Amino acid sequence: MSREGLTRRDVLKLAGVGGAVAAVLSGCGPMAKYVRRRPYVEQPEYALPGKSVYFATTCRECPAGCGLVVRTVEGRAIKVEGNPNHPLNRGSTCARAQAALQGLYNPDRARGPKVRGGKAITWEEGIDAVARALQDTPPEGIVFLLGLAPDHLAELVYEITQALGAPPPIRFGALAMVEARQTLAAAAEAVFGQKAVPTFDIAKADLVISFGANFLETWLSPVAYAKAYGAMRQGHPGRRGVFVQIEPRMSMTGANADLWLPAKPGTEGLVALALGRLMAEVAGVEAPEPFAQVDPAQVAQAAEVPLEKLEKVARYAVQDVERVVALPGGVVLGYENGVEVAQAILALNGLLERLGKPSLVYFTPPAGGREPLAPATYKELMDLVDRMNAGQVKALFIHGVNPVYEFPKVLGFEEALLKVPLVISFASFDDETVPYAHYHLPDHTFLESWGYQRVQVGADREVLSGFQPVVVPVFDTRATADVLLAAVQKVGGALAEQVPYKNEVEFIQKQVAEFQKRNDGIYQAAHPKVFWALFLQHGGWWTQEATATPAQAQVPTVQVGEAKFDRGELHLVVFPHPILADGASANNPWLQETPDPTTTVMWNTWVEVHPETAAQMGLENDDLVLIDSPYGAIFASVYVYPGIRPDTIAIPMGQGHTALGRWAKNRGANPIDLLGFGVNGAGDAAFGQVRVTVRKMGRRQVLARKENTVGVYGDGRYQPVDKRKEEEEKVTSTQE
Amino acid sequence: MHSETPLPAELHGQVEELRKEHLLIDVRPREEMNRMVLEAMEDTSREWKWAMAFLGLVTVVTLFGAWAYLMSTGMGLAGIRRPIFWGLFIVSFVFWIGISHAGTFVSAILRVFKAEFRRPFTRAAELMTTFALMGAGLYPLIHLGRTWRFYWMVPYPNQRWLWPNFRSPLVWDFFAINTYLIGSTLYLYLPLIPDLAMARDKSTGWRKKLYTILSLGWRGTEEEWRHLTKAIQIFAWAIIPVMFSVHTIVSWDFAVAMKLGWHSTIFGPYFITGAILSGIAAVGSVLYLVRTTMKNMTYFIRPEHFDTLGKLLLIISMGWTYFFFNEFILEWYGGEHTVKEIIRFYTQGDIAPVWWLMVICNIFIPWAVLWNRNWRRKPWVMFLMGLIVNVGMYAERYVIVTGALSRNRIPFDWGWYQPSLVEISIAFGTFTLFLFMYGMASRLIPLIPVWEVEEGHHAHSLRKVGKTVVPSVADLE
Amino acid sequence: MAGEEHTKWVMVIDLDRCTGCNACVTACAMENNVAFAGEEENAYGRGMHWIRLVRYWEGEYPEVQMRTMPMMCQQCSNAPCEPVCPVFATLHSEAEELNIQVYNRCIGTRYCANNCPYIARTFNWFDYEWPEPMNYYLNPDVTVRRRGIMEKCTFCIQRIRRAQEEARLEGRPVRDGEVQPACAQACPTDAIVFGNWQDPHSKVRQLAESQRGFKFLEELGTEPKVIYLSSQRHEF
Amino acid sequence: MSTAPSQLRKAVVNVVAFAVLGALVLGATWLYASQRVPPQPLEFNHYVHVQQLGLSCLYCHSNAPRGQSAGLPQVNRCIACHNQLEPKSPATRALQKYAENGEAIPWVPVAIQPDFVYFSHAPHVQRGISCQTCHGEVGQSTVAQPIKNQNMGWCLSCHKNMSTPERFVQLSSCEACHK
Amino acid sequence: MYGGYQGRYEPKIYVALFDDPEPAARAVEVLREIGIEDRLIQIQSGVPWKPEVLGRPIKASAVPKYGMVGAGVGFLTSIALYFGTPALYPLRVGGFPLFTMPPAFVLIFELTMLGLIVASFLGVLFESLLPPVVGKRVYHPEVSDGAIAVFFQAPAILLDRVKEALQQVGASEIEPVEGSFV
Repeated sequence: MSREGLTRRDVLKLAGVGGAVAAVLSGCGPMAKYVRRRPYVEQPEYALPGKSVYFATTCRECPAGCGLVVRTVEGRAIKVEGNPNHPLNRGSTCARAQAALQGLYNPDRARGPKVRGGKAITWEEGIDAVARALQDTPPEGIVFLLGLAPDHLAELVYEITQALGAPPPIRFGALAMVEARQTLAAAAEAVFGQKAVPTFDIAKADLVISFGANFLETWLSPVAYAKAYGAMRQGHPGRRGVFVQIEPRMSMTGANADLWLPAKPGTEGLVALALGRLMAEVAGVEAPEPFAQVDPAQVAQAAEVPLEKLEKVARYAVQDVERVVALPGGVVLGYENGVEVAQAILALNGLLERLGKPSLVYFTPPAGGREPLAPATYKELMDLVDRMNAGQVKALFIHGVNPVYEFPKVLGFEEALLKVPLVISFASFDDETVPYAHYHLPDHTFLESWGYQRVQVGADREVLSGFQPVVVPVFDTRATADVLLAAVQKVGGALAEQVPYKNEVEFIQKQVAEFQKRNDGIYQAAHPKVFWALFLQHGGWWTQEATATPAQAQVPTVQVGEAKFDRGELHLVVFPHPILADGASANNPWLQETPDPTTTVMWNTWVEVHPETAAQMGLENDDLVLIDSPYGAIFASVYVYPGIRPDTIAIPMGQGHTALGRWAKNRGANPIDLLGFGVNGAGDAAFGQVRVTVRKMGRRQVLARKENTVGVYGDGRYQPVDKRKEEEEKVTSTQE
Repeated sequence: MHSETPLPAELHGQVEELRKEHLLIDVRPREEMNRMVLEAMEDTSREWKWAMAFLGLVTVVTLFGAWAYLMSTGMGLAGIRRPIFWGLFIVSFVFWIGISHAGTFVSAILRVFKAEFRRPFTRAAELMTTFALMGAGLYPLIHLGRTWRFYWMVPYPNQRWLWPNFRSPLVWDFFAINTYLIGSTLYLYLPLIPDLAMARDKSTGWRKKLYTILSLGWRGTEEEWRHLTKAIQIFAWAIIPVMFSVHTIVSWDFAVAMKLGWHSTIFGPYFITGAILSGIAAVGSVLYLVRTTMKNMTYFIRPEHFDTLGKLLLIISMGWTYFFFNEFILEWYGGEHTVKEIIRFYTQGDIAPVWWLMVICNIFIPWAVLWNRNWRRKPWVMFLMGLIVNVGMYAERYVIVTGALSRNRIPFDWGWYQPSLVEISIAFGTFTLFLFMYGMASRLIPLIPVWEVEEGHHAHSLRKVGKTVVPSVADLE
Repeated sequence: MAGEEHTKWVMVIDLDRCTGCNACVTACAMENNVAFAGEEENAYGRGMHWIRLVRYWEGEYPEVQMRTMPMMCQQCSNAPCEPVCPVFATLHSEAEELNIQVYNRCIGTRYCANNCPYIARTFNWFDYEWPEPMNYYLNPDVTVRRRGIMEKCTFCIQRIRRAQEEARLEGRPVRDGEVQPACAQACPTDAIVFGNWQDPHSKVRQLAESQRGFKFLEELGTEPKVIYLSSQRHEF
Repeated sequence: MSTAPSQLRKAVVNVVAFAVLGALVLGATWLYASQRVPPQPLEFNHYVHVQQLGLSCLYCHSNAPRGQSAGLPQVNRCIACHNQLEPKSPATRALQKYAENGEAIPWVPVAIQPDFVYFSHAPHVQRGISCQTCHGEVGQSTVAQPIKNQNMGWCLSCHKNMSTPERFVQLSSCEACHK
Repeated sequence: MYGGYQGRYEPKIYVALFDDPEPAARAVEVLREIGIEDRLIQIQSGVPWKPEVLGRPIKASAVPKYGMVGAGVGFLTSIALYFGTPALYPLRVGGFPLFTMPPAFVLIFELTMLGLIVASFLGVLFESLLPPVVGKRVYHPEVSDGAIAVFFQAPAILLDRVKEALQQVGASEIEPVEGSFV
């Protein structure tokens, strides 16, 4: 297909979308077996039977905000494609975006407004309930709990809460928890002087030193990073970027590294400092203060990393190549000293700058100069639970997040939820939180929605990524913004004056209109309607030129200190599933069926155990084990994983739903239940400090995998099971 | 007519000796043999009826019921999976094709070589050919994902402008099996006509009507005999290469594939030897059943027959071993990585029990037992040997079909195969179908070719015609 | 159409760029109406993936290294799957030089799958379900396969044909990069590139002539049309 | 003695009888399997609209030159004329009912493609192939009838006759219609 | 046709039964001496006695010719299918040439053999006029018990002479039978 052609040709077609989508659904196709053939009652001008219509929109499967182009035929969304002009993803998509259509057309979606217990109500009643809540509840008792997307809703809710005098909305999600965005921002403030999540320009890098950042999977803006990774490897003729990953469990990102160093959990900060010191030594300069405090040999021993490898990396970084970047992420931020660890790692960039290397870190300029609402920290969440328990929260609105599933059990959110007199959920699916809600007023899925996302990370320019509906709503759902605005109208008075929007689209158009004045965007238009049409046609607004500038890094004083760990036998790494991420889309069957990149496991939760550890514990593949942390316990099947430290096990997030639909329900386990209370200096969860014990259950639960169960280890040479066992025994006996 | 004259006492030992060398020297009159055969045929005892009802029911349930279930639900009911796309159905297919070689081998080859001892049991063996082939012919249909489209393999003019792909081994299979099925059925039927005429003359009621139709008005005129014997000669010569071609082509299904473990130049003779091995073994088992369950059969089917079959079995087993050794030693010696993996999988992997079962049943046990003449002459021993060798040959096909598929050039996609209940049920169902058809046939058609036996009686007598001496019956030209 | 007679579609997969993220797998499934089989069937080895990432572990901990290789139908010029099909359900398209699978002609002998050295073919073990309204997203350009037939990667032949049709209506040749299979389109690292080999200026042609290029199992003489660029590793 | 000729005659009669019987069975099966005229929700008369009123096919099936399917007329296109023309006839009343309810008329397609065949009107119509070439003289009949034997061979023979041998390579390639 | 007796006596078919081929052969000789031609004699037996043994004229069977013709038809059919259909509707597979010889041999062999086999079978039926479509033909059921039945067509006037002669060579009984020879 011609994507360039389409965007030009379909300008007018897209302009009239608002009114026209209503008739789109009654189309027909040649798939007689599946779809009834019917003529249009009123054929939209742009919709020809059998011809594709493409709509530009934005992905909301994660908060990154990649641009999409959705192919529709006769009112049905057929395929999600990347928006080739979008500065973030430039035409590419991840697996989650691809499977988004299965969320849109999911048979298990909420089909209409309900009250608790499942009784259907009309939207009028639902809006009345919201209006009453806004009117009758004391403002300080109103809490909005929102996910990380979409930004337009967060901003609208922010305006409403401001008008009401209520506390601002809390944005949270499990993915944000393991990304520890606030920690990163806090560390960035210390190093770069800007409190925001930095973007690491790995596309230009000759050497990337990543400490636990799974930037090719789910981290912050994975498609943008993957794009940059491809460019780093083979994008520059004659120059191939090299990549070093330091993490206890080989993630898919780590698996792509030239060098993977399984440092002992908790020592990553020290490794960074040691690396800095070695670099300084290679460069022949005196190591700045934080680096000087460590002895590389000692650190290497403590981290169980060969010193010689660190030296080689340092020498390569200083002597052989020009552009080097170090980035922290993932589990290394999840210790109580996470902020300090992140600072130590980021400080490497400062050191490299001192050694004359160019900075490869920049901050994405917020679209329209307005920072999106920052995600809440774990600490704030704990405060919220306290307030709920104390009965201070009178009305809780939940959108875009599934707290009963996503929050660690130990927080007690479920019990606290019972103490809130009015809970309104806007979830599109009947998720785990819905049974606790007094009203369930389902929102559209994003492919039926209006909105925008202010791209926060990954883009080198201001990007306001726009959503538009690509199909009419499949079910009797309603945009949450519309529901809130209708309720505001109903409440009337000062509130309605302060929040004067008729509907969601009007609110968005007002925000978008701010960009009409700008002359550095990719398009200009004099008339607001034309501008709006162009906005929809392009799938957002962004500047023509890259405006981000390299951030100057300092070398701050850091005391990394020691990471604290719970009691237990093995370190636990809880990582976002590379395909399912936090599991919000776990009911999309093709996400379940897409094999995990490293283990090729599908449809279930596995525990990665090092072969030696497994042998010691008498564990084999598919053995069911009980994983016990001080805060909870789950069952999962063993996957003997060659890329993990022997003292560590790892479990992916994303499964273990008890609701959400037929494909997600009662499948696997949710490792978030194992996490505890600890927080780091920035208030983010110290999820890395959990240690667990593993107990064999004596049963097998076979994991569905794409690989076969023989012959994939080593060079693929088959070994009969008993022979392998013999060798393992040999290994263990020599160790003893 | 040869009447039974009492022999002088001093000749008894001599006659006994003669019987050992030339079977059925203790001739009985044609009337008596007719009576004996008809008696055996018309013996529809209660036990037989129960057995047939049971076998029929079991067949309907386990074969046709399971097949209908498979067809309506999908091939997923079988145990096959990526990368083993062929399983028990193809195993059974090759197995039954192998069994079907017995009749032709015993009847046609022994006829061509004028081996006299064959006469009483040629028909029993030919029946096996036809029924085994029918069973085998079911499997290509069963194993199709869309059985109801099987006719696309038939070359017939159609509106689609499409014909079968004559370059596909499966089309060769289709033609070879059909040729063989038609040929062997006609080859069964032609010598049957005089016996059906005999049955027509000696039966009453519905049987008379049936045999009147089946015997096609046979009278035994000189013309009829001339054409019939000529045709039988042609058939005996023609069916042998067809038989060889059938199993060769079945082996080519594997040998032409770009699949290590299959792509072997020795597969043609290897498969044929294996087929004859299993076929002859099956003849032994079936003859034992015929001899013990039917009346008067001890006269026709004698320890000498089992003795000869035993010798054949031993020789063929050695031949098979020779090819087996060739197949493995050469591939192993060549040392290609994947081939080594396949052989390692055979001998040590999950399939190893089946592989060793094959070696034990096809080599060790026959060699150990069949050297002994006394064992060979015991019908029940040969019955057991027949079963054991057939178990071994089933295992051989299982190893070749599913074992080689389990290992390929991409270790990521290795796998192994477990037959599912539906597959086992269908495979079992063909055994009961075979027994059912055979049981029914044994009561519907004369199982002993009486005219051929009588012909054998006369075979060695020379007649003086005028001044010349000629053999009396056509066969000994 | 000038130049069209000489199209030879080729795919280049840069293994050094490929991260193994599996986006191509999902994209392919969504474009081509590939059925999802569920946990039990997948555990039994009956996933329907047209493209899969073949993954190997190399070395021992801590030097362990993961290698991935996207594997799909290699569209061999001398495809072993083709001659064994009794009914011409899989055959060579002379127009596109592709190995095509005609679903409605397939009778399900599965011989082609056995004969494929790349294990690229999948079989419809059952009739798979897309419960209403999930069937809405099914691509009307691609046949929904029923039970008992083979299927495999087609290089998104429907997209190739669509682009050709559009180009012909506009009276121009198909431009380089105009046709992209779903996997190449989705690939976040641009590891998969698709185009016409006959066009000397096409991106695939230039990439394929790289020294890193190789064809998988080339020694079998199948002449695959997928060219892999080998991955590299900097040794520390 | 001389019975052989009569035997042969009898044999010939037998063969002929068998052939005739077989042909009858096959013919009956074919007749049964072929398409038949489906009942339509409204009695639309093609003859009146096309022959008497002179409407072009594309007036109602307007999508044919641009899209895959020719499209069925929308209700409001019918209503546009029938508000004035014969507003009282029972068929028009039924039509108006559909229009008032905003429902689509559940026309039963007459020319159906199986699921696995991809046919697009646009390339055919744009090459100037008239509707009648494939659909016959629909305008001459009161009720649209399926064309018999519109099968693969029919497509191929037309492709062969209307193209050059080089082009036929593309037009006869399986993936042209089966994707 | 029947010499001097023609028109005066209607010839009838009689049967004489023998246990062994020797007397039967002598009977044939006797009949021939009496003047009954070979074509008016038919022998039915339970086993295929050689014509030499029975003193009957030796004829070659036409079945091999049928077989050859059938094989030829099969051969031509296979050639037409194998080379004709790809020439009419060329479809390429696996980089093979359109006409590959080795697979051709397979098809040619199988169809040739099929033609041979089927035609030989049909040849038996046609040549022996089986199954009968005309009225009653002469037959004696004791044939299936191994007896050799000599049928001969003789005018009644010769009957006594024939009977006497045949009883001399050992015929058990001589009786008229209904039906025709073929």
